[in-house]
Amino acid sequence: MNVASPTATPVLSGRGIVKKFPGVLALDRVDFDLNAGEVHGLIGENGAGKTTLMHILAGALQPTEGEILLDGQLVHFANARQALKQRICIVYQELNLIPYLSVAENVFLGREVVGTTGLIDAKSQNLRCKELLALLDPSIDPRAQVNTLRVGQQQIVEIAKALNAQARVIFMDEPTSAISDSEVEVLFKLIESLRREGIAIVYVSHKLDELLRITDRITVLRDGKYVDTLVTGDTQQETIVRLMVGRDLSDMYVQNVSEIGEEVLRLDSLSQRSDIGEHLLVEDVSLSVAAGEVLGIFGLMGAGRTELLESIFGLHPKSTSGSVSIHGKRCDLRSPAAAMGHGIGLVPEDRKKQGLVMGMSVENNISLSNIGLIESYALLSRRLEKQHAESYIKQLSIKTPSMRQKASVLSGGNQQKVVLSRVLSTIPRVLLLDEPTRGIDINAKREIYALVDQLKQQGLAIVVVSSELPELLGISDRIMVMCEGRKTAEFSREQANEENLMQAAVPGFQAETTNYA
Amino acid sequence: MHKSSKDLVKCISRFQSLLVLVLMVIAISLLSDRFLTAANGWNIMRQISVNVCLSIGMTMIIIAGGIDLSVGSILALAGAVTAGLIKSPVPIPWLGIELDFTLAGAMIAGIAVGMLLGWFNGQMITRVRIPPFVATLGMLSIARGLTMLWTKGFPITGLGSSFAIIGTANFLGAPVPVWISGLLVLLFIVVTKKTRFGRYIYAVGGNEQASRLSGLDVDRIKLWVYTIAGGLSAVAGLIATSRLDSAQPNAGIGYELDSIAAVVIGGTSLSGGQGSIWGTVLGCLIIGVLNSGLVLLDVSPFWQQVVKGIVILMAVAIDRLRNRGEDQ
Amino acid sequence: MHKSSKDLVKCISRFQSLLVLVLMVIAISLLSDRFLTAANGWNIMRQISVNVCLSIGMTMIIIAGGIDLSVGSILALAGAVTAGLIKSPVPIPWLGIELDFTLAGAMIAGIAVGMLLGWFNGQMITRVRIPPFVATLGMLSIARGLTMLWTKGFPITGLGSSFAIIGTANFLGAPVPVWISGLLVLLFIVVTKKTRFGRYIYAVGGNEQASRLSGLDVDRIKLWVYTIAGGLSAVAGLIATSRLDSAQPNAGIGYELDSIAAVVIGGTSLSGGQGSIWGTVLGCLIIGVLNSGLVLLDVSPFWQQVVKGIVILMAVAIDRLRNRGEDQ
Amino acid sequence: NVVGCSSHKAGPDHNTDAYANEAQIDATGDNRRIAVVISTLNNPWFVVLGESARDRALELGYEATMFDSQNDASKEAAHFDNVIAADYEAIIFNPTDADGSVANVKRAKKAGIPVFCIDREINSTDTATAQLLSDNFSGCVELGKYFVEQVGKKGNYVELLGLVGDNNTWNRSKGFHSVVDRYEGLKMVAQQPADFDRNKALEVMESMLQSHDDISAVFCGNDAMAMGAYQALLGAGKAAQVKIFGYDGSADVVQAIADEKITATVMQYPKLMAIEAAEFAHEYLANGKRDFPQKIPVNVDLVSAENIDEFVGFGKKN
Ligand SMILES: Nc1ncnc2c1ncn2[C@@H]1O[C@H](COP(=O)(O)OP(=O)(O)OP(=O)(O)O)[C@@H](O)[C@H]1O
Ligand SMILES: Nc1ncnc2c1ncn2[C@@H]1O[C@H](COP(=O)(O)OP(=O)(O)OP(=O)(O)O)[C@@H](O)[C@H]1O
Ligand SMILES: O[C@@H]1[C@H](O)[C@H](O)CO[C@H]1O
Ligand SMILES: [Mg+2]
Ligand SMILES: [Mg+2]
Repeated sequence: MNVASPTATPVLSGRGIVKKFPGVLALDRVDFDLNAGEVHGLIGENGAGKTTLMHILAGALQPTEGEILLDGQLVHFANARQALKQRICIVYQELNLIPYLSVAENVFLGREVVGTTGLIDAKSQNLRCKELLALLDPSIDPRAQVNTLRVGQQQIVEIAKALNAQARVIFMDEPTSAISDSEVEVLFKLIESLRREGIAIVYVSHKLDELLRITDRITVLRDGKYVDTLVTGDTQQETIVRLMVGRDLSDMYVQNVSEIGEEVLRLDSLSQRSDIGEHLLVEDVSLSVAAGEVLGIFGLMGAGRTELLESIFGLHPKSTSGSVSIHGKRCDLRSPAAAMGHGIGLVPEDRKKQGLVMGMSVENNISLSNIGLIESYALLSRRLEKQHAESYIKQLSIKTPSMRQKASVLSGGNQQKVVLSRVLSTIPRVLLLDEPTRGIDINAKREIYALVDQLKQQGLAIVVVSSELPELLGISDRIMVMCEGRKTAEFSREQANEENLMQAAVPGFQAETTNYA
Repeated sequence: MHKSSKDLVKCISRFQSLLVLVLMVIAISLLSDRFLTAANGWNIMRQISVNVCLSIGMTMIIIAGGIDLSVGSILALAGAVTAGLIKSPVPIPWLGIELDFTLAGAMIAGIAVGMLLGWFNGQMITRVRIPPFVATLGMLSIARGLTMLWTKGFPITGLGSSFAIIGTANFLGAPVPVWISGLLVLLFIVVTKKTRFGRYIYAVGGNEQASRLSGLDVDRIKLWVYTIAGGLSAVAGLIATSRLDSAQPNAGIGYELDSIAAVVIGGTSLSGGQGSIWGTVLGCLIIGVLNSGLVLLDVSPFWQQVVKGIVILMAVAIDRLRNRGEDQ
Repeated sequence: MHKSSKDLVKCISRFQSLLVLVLMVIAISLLSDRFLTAANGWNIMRQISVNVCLSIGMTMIIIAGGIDLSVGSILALAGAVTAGLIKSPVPIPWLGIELDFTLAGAMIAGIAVGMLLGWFNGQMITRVRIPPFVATLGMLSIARGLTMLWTKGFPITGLGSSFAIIGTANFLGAPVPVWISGLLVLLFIVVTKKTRFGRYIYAVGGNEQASRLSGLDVDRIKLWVYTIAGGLSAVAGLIATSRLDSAQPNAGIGYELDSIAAVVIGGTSLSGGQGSIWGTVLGCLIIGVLNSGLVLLDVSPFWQQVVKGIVILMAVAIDRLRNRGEDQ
Repeated sequence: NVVGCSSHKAGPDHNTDAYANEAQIDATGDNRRIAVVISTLNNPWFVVLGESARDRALELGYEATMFDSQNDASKEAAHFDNVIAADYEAIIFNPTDADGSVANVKRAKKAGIPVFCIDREINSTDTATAQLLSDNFSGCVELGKYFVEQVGKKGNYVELLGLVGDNNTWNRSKGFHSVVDRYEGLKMVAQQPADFDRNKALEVMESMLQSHDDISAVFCGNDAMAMGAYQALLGAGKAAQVKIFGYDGSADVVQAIADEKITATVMQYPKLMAIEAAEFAHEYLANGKRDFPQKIPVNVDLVSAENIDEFVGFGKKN
């Protein structure tokens, strides 16, 4: 790794950056230096202020105090446009594409190729876009409408957009949270070549291994404060974690052996048709989960895991076939309400869109799924609702200024706990968790793992979908692998390892192992 | 400290419409000594009672993330149906009988028609997935046409003194329409704030998908909201008809905009998930006081329209400027 | 295979409104032999020209994620201003002069007034952050009041034969209003589909936040869209005024709903980011053919309203049923 | 003028309670107010009507306010409530609807406020203090005769009706048909409402011309619609063949008759009607007059090329 010389002027730096949101001090006098040709990691717990810092340095937000220097010169960005003019780009954490425009139209948005007539030259845009995508993912058609692409592909389009802007500073906010491992490899290669061209890159991720692999330096933020900047080469994973959390962490995964009870959930050749095409998103999946057991489901992006959980939860009654049984009794799951009635709970993949009513208070969210608990004489009782919310806030140690606070102001990890509370309040016998730790920090992850273990002890049957292998290996009793909608393998905790799981997840594997599943 | 300042902002925001209202009342009272009298107070409240009924339903629909352009047409049809049934029995030729409605029967039938049309709106929106704006725009036209067909374009008048009670009588010192709208307001404040159904309305408007995944039957909730709103429009239609002792085929034209204005002035956001009936009542009062004040102050009818537009803009502008920080 | 089947769906969807239109034309022609004549064709096109002008602007506003309820009032004010300036010079007392407008000057002034009001809409929406529905609702009332004030409630009539050309003359065999609206359609198809500005309108409506972060000046784009739409409403006002040889103070009442209906029937989504002017033209034609057909078939005016409502619902329902899978 | 006081108390037609009476005595002081409630100001006819009434009341020393009901009986009801609450002494009233407005007038009567209806009638013979109405029926009988004279005893024609809920609409139509229907050769091929509105008339007429290209005349329930019909005929190149008949005597139709664009109209005298209503109110309030005839027909005149020189908009040249 070529560590940039400390004497050179940084391309971009922030001095004493303060950002206040109503009621939150998101950044507290943070200094940050970015050198040309370096990949600079930025890490910190949820809500540490990483995204906010990037937004300020890229003009998308204005700091409350502090100054920004570009090539040592004081600058002021009133909006993202002005930063873009200085070729400072962000690949945003929340996807920021125009759904109904084509890939090329998105990539060229704001910098359209205009012919002599003053009209947009779509042909040459498509051509140039194709060239750009050839580096990243040649399977993406420049003319395809963006909302027809998979999330991972959309992420790639965002990256292509930054490249097309000929940025000299690129901020990447958790760019790998939605893309597959092979796409990650492509991205890393790309980052490497960008660095060689002298482009400065800020890379935000919760994935420590990634940071250690590709960054030159790593800056740690905690609670909106600057903690330290480390040179990656000499740094241990534990050091970073300690700096982030402010103390040493005990074991990541708690796993007590629990009594495996009798079968609770059983699927018999469950399939789900796509609404659009005729193909199957889930094909002939059978499985069984027992009380006190955690079944992990692994697969690459788009393997059909989310669809599987959603089918079980009664979200696609018209396109689902096969059967779901609880305690050996076949259930007709026409709707989430029916599924909940049979003791199934789902913590969905996207907590902002599917998990929470963001504009509602924490307490209202917690009681939403089982509102009968807080009714007395057909009216909602403030007192019962408060008690109900308090018990979960305590049990899951949810950090919120007040239970009447809107859910939207909580950090990702705490939002996830609110979703969990809502689902747990229905007293499920089967708990389906879809990427329960996506985008949340290491400490919150630990707490969630501990909770999963605790629930397992209580005799719940738990299904966890995750794209993170270490996580799955850490918490599952059994792991099933899916690929292209089919179940391709199943391993006991002892058999499972990263290699055989990955093998089973890659298309082409199932031919040899159909007997296995 | 941080917290208490936030609470203050919240508190002001809750009472902001009230503030606007009080300021208006003070200003007009200073300019006209005929304004601040008990008689005029009842008068204003009686005048807004129709809009209050419409706007209770509109508020719930908007909180649930929808909109309803058909309230005025439903008002007209329900009024006409009730009036028609009061006046003359309905022959059912193939059974060889005539249905002769009692007063109560006619009124229930009118409300039922309102609910039916609201239900139809709901079906279009939840089943066929037509956006609420369009579905209720279609209904605006259909219900108006049905009113015309039912009345053949002529008002139905002479509905009798019992029916006139609803719109014109007093009870315990207050006009009956004020009782009706007031009780409905109380009822639906409780419904929206204290019942499961009310909570669900907020949830559905706040995040439909999350509500579905939380086990709510989103479509059924919406269907009920539109159905209830249809019923409330019908009640408004009964009041309007009774006050005039006549069901006018062109009653309620343009009322949807008045109603939406009241809801919005009352602080309910058109994007759903937020708002309150109480705010809407203040919105209706602001509009009512303005109308009455402009007349008492002898403002020319032409200027009145200009002033009304400006007040709508200002009422919402204050709200937006105050919230500016939050949503950017 | 996947792709080609998708393309097919897309293709049908593009031509679906056209299909509806063709079916309607065939059906009406079978029922009335007076329908499918050149004269009636021009007649329908002349009748829809006002709505086409309004709806071009409305389409762009809706694509950009907004809505405009004030088009009808702006139409009236612009028409009245032009008519007033044609008829009599404007005295400027403190300068001791009179401004006497030429015909062209009066027309430019009318269009400028329309653009000014549109610009004001845009300012309210982008600066004060009043939701478009409310901002333009306020303007609906304000502009109507201004029209009343300007005309003192009287139509301004007798505008001369040169001005009558716009609304009533023929040029190369086609009525002038058809030329005007047709050329505007072509112009704005190019603007929306082929220029940066047009692209940005789609972007802003598709995802405002993303557009802002991509460096677009979202507020300026919206401001322009509303300003242009104001100008187009004014053009519609000139045509309407010229056709009647009279600026009516109550012109354009309720036109906002006709215009929105045309846009929606033409396949533009009210949630923004999608749609086309071409679709809107088809929407206008569908409404125009329907109106004309219902009269030719001698359908009672009461039934006409019912049928119109049903057609709005059906046109959009087909669209929704087809798309059902996509948005759930 | 203080004489009025005593006669108020003696007034036969009010079983007045003390409260209302007191208010009236009060109001005969220097703060005497008359309300002018007009169905809509969207048509110059009504603006002339309302302004004439208001101006005359002002001349007679009253405070006068004009209210616009925007063609909505409920808005009208609200105006009545305000007027009653604000202790106006008299109402000059142009109703939105013959039936729908009755209840409003009843409320005013109950509050002891006299109501004088102008131009449009309410369907009640004992509620308003007096109703001053153009003699629509006989005006249209005259018009019908002239129609037959001009069009001949054979031919097709169409009719544009006003607002279907308005008595004037039907009185005019009936008067017209009472004459024209006697000639079997004259066939009405279409009859559509255009709401007394110029733009609506333009559109309806354009559509009618598509299905009926062989008409020789059009009868319109008012002049705004006649002008709209004229524009439609002009657009279709038929303005010269088709004879247009209107009703009102508005300025532009008077001009159009002089220019031979329109064949005839019936002059009603809105100014006279309004002024007389204001004077009635004054008689009532100041001089204690109570015995007004319930319906007072206001004379109307046929206006055609033959006598056009005598007329200006809404009245006679003087
Ligand atoms: N628009 C906003 N309004 C109010 N508070 C905000 C806003 N944006 C961020 N915050 C708060 O500022 C703090 C920093 O948030 P930020 O998104 O920068 O954290 P982060 O480090 O990127 O977290 P994550 O790892 O979850 O992405 C958090 O407490 C967050 O709740
Ligand atoms: N809205 C959509 N439009 C088109 N295709 C979709 C959509 N949602 C999912 N798919 C496709 O359905 C298949 C299964 O997706 P699903 O989300 O179940 O996979 P997954 O294994 O959960 O992956 P992820 O990690 O992305 O959640 C994939 O091919 C995906 O591309
Ligand atoms: O008498 C008047 C006029 O004819 C007017 O043009 C329309 O309304 C009627 O009541
Ligand atoms: Mg972040
Ligand atoms: Mg998934």
